[in-house]
Amino acid sequence: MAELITYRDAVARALAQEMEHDPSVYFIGEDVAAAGGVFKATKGLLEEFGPERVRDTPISEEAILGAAMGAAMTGLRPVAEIMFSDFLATCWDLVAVEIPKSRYMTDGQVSLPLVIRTANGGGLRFGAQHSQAVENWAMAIPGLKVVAPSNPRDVIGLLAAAIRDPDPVVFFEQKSLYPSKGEVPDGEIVDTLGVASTVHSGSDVTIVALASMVPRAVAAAEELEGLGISAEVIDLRCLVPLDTATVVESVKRTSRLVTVEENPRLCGWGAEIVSIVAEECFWHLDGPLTRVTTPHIPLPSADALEDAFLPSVSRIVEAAQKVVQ
Amino acid sequence: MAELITYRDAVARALAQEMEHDPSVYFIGEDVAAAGGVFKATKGLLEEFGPERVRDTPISEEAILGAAMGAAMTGLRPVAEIMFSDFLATCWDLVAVEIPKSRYMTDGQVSLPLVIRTANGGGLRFGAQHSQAVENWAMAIPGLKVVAPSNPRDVIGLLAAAIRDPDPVVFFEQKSLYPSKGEVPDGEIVDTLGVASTVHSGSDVTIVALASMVPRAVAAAEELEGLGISAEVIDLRCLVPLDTATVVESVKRTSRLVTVEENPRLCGWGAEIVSIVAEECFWHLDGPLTRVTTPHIPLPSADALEDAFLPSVSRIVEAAQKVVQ
Amino acid sequence: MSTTELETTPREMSDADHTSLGLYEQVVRIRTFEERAYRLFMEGLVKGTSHLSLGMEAIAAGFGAAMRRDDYTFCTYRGHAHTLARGTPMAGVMGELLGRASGVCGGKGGSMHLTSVEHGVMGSYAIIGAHLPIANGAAWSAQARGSGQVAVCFFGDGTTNIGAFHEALNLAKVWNLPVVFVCENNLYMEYTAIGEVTAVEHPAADRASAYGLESIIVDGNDPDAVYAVATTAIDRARAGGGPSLIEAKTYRHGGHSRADPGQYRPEEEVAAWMQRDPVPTYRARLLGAGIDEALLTAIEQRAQADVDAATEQARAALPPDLQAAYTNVWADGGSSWRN
Amino acid sequence: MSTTELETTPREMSDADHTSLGLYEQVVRIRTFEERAYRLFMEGLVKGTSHLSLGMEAIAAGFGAAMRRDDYTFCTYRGHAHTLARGTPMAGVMGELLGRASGVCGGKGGSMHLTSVEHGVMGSYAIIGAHLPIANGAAWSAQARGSGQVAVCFFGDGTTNIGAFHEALNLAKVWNLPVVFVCENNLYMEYTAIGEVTAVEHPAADRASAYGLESIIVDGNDPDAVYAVATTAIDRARAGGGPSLIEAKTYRHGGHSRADPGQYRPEEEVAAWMQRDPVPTYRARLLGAGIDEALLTAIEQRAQADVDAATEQARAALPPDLQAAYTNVWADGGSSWRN
Ligand SMILES: Cc1ncc(C[n+]2csc(CCOP(=O)(O)OP(=O)(O)O)c2C)c(N)n1
Ligand SMILES: Cc1ncc(C[n+]2csc(CCOP(=O)(O)OP(=O)(O)O)c2C)c(N)n1
Ligand SMILES: [Mg+2]
Ligand SMILES: [Mg+2]
Repeated sequence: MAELITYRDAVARALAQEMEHDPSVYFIGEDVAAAGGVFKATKGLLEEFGPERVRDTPISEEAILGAAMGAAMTGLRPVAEIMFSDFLATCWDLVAVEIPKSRYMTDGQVSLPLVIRTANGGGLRFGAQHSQAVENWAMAIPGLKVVAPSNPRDVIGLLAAAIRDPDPVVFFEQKSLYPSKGEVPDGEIVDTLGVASTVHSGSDVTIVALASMVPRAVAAAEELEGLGISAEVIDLRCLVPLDTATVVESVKRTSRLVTVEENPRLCGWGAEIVSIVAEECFWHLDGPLTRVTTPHIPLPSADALEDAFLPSVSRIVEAAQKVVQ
Repeated sequence: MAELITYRDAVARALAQEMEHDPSVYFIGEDVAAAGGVFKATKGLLEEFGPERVRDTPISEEAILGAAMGAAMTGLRPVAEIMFSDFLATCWDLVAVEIPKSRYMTDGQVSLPLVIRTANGGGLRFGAQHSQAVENWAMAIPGLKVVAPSNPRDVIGLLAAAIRDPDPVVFFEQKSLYPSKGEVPDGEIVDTLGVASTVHSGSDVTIVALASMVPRAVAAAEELEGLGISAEVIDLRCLVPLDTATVVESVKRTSRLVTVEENPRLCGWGAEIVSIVAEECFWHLDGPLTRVTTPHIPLPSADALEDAFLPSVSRIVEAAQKVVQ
Repeated sequence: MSTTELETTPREMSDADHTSLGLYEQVVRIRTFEERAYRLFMEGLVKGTSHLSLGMEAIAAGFGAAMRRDDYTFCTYRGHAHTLARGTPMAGVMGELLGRASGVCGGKGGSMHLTSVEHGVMGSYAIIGAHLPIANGAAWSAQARGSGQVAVCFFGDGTTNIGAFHEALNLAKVWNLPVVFVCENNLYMEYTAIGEVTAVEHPAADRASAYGLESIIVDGNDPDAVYAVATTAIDRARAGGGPSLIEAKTYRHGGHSRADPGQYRPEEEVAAWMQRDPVPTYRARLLGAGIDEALLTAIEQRAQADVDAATEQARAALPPDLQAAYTNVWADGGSSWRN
Repeated sequence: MSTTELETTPREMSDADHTSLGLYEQVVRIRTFEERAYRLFMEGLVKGTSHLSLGMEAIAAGFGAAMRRDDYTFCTYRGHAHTLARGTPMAGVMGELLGRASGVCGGKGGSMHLTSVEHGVMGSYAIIGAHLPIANGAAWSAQARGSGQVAVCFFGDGTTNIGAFHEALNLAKVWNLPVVFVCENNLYMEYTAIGEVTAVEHPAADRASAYGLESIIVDGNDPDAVYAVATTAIDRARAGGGPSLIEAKTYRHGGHSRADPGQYRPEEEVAAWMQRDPVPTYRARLLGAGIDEALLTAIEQRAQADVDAATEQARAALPPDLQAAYTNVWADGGSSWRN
């Protein structure tokens, strides 16, 4: 049996599954308990697990992640919500300088089994300070695992895997996907981190996408079929650990690569994928490696502008045509 | 006439030159005034320009950059020091979410002529929280200009250009270079941002480097000559604006690229250079595009380990040999 | 109490009366604008999000009236009121809410980032706490330039628990900056009561002594009280007396943002505060003071007419040209990151 | 005063005497260790940097003695003293300073990141303020697990002006956490006097009320006074009485770090504080209380011998194997970021 649920509800289901599974899982954040989250993605958890395990915090992002870090090193498995990924900047020292380095600096004395959940990306007309796609910020930091699901089923399987993982994980929920629906099987779902999935098979070009860019890449692949181009679409699902095997194998077959990311142009994760391919698949390549990204500008607020500058199906189609011809 | 001065003294000379040149230039930071900076790079400025224009601050990085931002939008040209680039994480909201987006979000109403100076990179056995090379963090943010000089002359010319620039600039001083000496002409020096320099000419492979990696790349090029490989070395000097013309022109001649960066492996600036070349020079390439980076680990403190994992001359030589053969 | 009880016969207008009428006009204009903004949001014309100051108008009105034309305002995503209170034309504000090229930020900022530098509105900031240190910077620059300008920084109760608040207040005092920090304490953050996450009863006032500042609390629903405390703090700052931290007690009539009904708030609490709605209570006070009701009615009608006109202009305006997305990243007007 | 004046005839040892001797032993061991660390830094054996607690030993000693074996210590880059005070073997600490494989962190942490989880030393943090929120987390976990453990967090005067301090203190109070925050006020940050950049006279104590906490100041050079205040605060936290913030007044004998001679400090100030050096003053107090000098001499000799032995072991130890750089990024022991 399976049911159709939203990406939003999948978050609550995954958290409930894991809090049920492991009494050491605690969940904190701003407006997450009584209000069920500003995106309503954590509704019902307070009622089900009580105020000890599901707690509202002050507007103190450093205090939130500090609490998670200190608790993780002393026996809890905290999940901390940072409401919008833009706010990771207000606690970036914890994310980039404390949490990822502690195990290494202590040569393994400290373990940090924690998850930072955050709503990432644009498309909701929230303007430049509430719409950034910053998964590349996290990918650049040694010691962080980075996950970004594209559908409700993966939200459950990957969030569960992140919570059970012994290392710190930054879990990016694409806020434009919260209302999207998908089939989810009944019962416990737990995936493995670091496994990409080929969501559309093809032989002419490999399109690598993540999160909100996956449905767009698939739509582009379908359009490309009509144009006589057979595109393979890979949903990375995780940036760290990175499933380079799947990407490299595919590109060696198709000889061409297009990456599709919501990150602004410079130093996005697409550049990392291109660089790996440019070094490891060089002799198999038949065309320039191309990135489709948001331009290197802050995201404008007006709907007309926002729609025009996030990577669109048509921009992906054009890019694929260009590398194939 | 020219004199031999240190990279460290070049910083103070550049600041003095610009504070002399423009009374609206102010300088603030922790221990920068009375103490002349923890790296002694700002000695004498308090004595020369007085406590109104050269100010010590509390240990409050957000307050420091907030002061710089608010002052820049209302008529001053502040230079703010963030002692170690690692500490940019404690004020990352100002660096990544406020300062770079203000002009854009207000459609040009707000101008932010400010400079953030910071000591970047490893090599001093300071451990994982005082040794990061984070110029890639800044490059990933639309709205920031990013500069990183490799020698005393460029420190003066580029810092002067950064201070006169009407946009926000993050100026990375490589702390391992502070004691290094170089020839500096007398009189005012002001360069243009966004102009790379070819510091060693060659025809077999293009080596792109920045800051502390430049002297190592040049040493490697000299060693490669002995091995019959003619390497061209480009000192980028700025990551934004990026002198892609110089890089692309060189790679089209040499057909091969090696980037050398202090950034950890994933999403460093080298990946951006590789991606630009992989798209724009594809049909000219004769070998895999290769990056020499610090491994994707926090930097260890012990001298034996630190020396082994920052990119070394021998690793650059090997990489170049590999792409040429 | 009903207004009629209080009515007395009209009389000659004093300076105080003119100030009062100015304050009344401002609260009414903001009230009328915010009610319209809410309707347009519900109609789907205001996209994304929108944070209203319904019920909190007296704070913007009182400070707006006390500020000098060249003083600086720094506010939050809940900034329509403060932007209007400095004299920013309604059409430009409404245009921005609707994402039109005619908006004060050309549609690139949106409801949360209203800015009008020519009116001293130096920006609306959407990251909690971020603008407090920035307001210090404007005050520092005014001090350095000897311009006599003052920076006024508005923020909410929940903002007192973030680090930037602490860093900003300390530096303001140490540098003796001409800045006035105004905490609009509406008792709630988004959906959580401030009392549940704060170590002290008065989130701002009980922290003042930690920065060597006087503890100041004012009734944020009373335009006269706000105007008085604002005048004192701003004059002191201008005279070199340094920063102030003011906690203004108030309440939002609606939810936090968008369509939030605010059901997490006890009915009695909402009802009690509705009794203290600044618009009718101030209207009653003015009538009680013998001001001619015709003057108040005229103000109300003018506000309606202006909001209608601003709405029409905004509705009629075009969306930004796509090329606008590539402008004003840099001072050269463009967005190129390469040479 | 000279110690002899005070001497009285030796007598039977009381419990209090044993506590005093324990405190004396701790200050002497730390003093001896730090003097050696300084010498080894000047010899170029300690690489990078090193921040000593010379003159500040009484704080680490007093708290170390008051803590339960399973309590948590969170300290800063100036953490040799706190790491030793929990019983971490000197050889492992010295090995870490010298960047040897035998170091408590295998040479990967260094002087600024001493950690010994088995001794409750949960880390030395080199980013100002970062560990205050982290200490809250350990206290929250102890509270959730009902373990009765307490977290003690040490930091400097300059740290009271960074945002993380504010966020941590507020949350600690709101969640009633078993955490004790200890501000080691040595009057200086790196080279700047705390008074020049702080809005209040007592950087920690004058902020306590902003978090609903009691204002507590203790003589940080008096082991007995520190031990007393530490015991009270830790017991209260363990009993569910919530957090404390303690300001311990002290002074560093040397500079901030490395070879800093600390010349930015007035001679008279240094001289006055040297009179209050915790080692000789406490020694004199014990003798005055009639403790047999032979016991003190034995402690001093044992400390010298232990530091000599630790130094020898560290000097003899090997640097870390290069492969060690690739271990312990992840819980699987490795560092791979790809499948
Ligand atoms: C750093 C940061 N954290 C969280 C948020 C999300 N957020 C937006 S408004 C808000 C509540 C703010 O409450 P308050 O300061 O009382 O202002 P009010 O909205 O009541 O005027 C929160 C948590 C944010 N914008 N920035
Ligand atoms: C966020 C941050 N800013 C600046 C520094 C540089 N720094 C290291 S120690 C120090 C002085 C700290 O003074 P205090 O808190 O009094 O501690 P003390 O060294 O006196 O024990 C500074 C500014 C840092 N490590 N982290
Ligand atoms: Mg509020
Ligand atoms: Mg100090």
